[in-house]
Amino acid sequence: MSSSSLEGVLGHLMFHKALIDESDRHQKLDRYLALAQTYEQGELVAPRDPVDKALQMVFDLVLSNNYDPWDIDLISFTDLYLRKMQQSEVNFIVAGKLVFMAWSILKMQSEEVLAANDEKQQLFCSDWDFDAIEDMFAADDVPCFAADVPEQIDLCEAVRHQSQRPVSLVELLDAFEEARADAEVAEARAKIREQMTRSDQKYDPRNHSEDLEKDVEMVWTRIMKCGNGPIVIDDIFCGGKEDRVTVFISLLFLARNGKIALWQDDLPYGQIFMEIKIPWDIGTLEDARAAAEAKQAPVM
Amino acid sequence: MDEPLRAIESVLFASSRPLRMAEIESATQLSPDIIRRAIVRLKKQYDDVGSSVEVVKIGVRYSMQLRKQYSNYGMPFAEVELPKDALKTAAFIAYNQPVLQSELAKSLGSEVYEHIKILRSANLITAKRSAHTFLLTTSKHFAEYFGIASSKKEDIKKWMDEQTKKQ
Amino acid sequence: MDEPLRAIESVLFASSRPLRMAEIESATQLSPDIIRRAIVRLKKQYDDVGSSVEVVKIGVRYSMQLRKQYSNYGMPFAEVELPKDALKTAAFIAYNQPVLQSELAKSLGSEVYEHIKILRSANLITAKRSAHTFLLTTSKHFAEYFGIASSKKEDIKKWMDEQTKKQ
Repeated sequence: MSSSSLEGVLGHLMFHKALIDESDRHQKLDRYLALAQTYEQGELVAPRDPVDKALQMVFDLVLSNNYDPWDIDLISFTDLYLRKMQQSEVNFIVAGKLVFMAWSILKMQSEEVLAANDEKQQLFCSDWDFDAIEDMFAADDVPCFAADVPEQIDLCEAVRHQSQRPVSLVELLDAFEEARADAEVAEARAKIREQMTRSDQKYDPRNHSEDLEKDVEMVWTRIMKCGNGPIVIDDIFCGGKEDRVTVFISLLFLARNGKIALWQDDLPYGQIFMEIKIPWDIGTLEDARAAAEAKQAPVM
Repeated sequence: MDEPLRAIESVLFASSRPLRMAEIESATQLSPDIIRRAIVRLKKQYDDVGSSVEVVKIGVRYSMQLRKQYSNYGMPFAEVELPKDALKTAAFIAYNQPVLQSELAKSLGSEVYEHIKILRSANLITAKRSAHTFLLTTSKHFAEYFGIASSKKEDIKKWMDEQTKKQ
Repeated sequence: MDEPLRAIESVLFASSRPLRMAEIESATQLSPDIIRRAIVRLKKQYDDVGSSVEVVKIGVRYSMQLRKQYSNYGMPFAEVELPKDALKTAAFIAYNQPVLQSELAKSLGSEVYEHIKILRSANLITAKRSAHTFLLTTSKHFAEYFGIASSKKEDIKKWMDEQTKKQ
């Protein structure tokens, strides 16, 4: 990967950033820039976010194949991208959306360059500025070609005869092999679709959210019983595998809502701890109540 | 220079399929009468020099093609007259016949409708109405076309199995 | 009957692309020397009758194609893949090559990016990276596709000038 291709990509992103005013697009482009800059800083850590991961793959391909960011050959790019995607564990839906997103971002240039030429504005000036962008906005009166071009230069294809022949045996058999393979794929797809329809029927999102609410409530009650300070999550489990899964998912939910903190000191198999984050007095802790009652009770 | 003759030669040379009079008319802007007479002269010219190319009338269509004794030379450079995808569909029908058109579309995708149209016009399959769809089988011409000794469906299937094993 | 000449005529007639000597050799089982001499005679034969078809050498390949002044007649039946706009861009590149992609876009508008993609995938132009853009030239295939005898850029320009004058 050459540094000039990285510069090209960064410059390209900056160029688009300079052109837009919607805040939503701004955020997107900032995200792309941040990702692209990790290449410059050499901090290549595989992102956890599936979208970032897929994005990183795009940049990887663009940079390692020296694509011109102004002119991505989408046919070869998509082909490479899909091949790479199959090798990595990338969410297919995200990746599919991303191919589309990358396409629309990178294809914008034609309209925008046109519009920019009409307006003749000095669009931006930054460290990322480079020749190609300057060229794009060069004044119209600068002659582009020294060459003189006759008005009606016209090319027309050579016309040749194309004989036709019947299909040969081998061709028929090859076709049959391919048809059989296609039908097998279609059959497998139909089966999966059927299975998904069946599981969709079982799945009722309302039941699911009601279940989750109940689970979280139950786990919260268990947490409350454990009192203040760090708690080993083993203390919250009481039952078999299913209970552990229910508890763990509820803990993730509570952590996401900011009610508890979850951490693990020794990766990857160490003990997981948690701690209640909300002010202590909100909780109705049975142990605390019990302690208070114990205080009030006459000393035997 | 015989302009009508050259215009017609150009049109017939460029086309890979035989052309109807109306097509030649619209491409050359000549009258049918002039076209007919020019074609006779064109044919004679190719015959007289003993060319491997001949000008022929096939049914109501006109064509420039290789004479039978030279057609083998041209084979390696000729293009297959059926699109590859349509051929795939033909093979599938041959192996699984009789096949319902609707079932075929479920197995191979909706593009089979286009293929069926091509295969029917090439006379390679026959379609019989069956409820809301068609029941597809190979035609007699299918066996002739591929040089299969029998046109019975069991024989075609057997033959395909044998050939696949041979490959 | 001049068998070698007829065999070569068959092969050139059947093929929609110019053929290398080795291809003609393998299809006709004739020696290069015999082929070369027969092609000269074949060419003369077509020229002598004033046919709209000509036998030409394009670079190292041989082809039978319509003479330029007749290609208009044949065009509607020929299988040509390029949109007219892309052809214009191709003509511009061919005439001014080597051309920077960014300059081309400035001269002809941003739709050239689409044309360049089409022309590259048809293997008609080559693009070499040059700073932040590409330097575009015609490929060897370009001359074959348009039936130009040489693939040198000066010869292509000269040929284009001649064609423009003829119009």
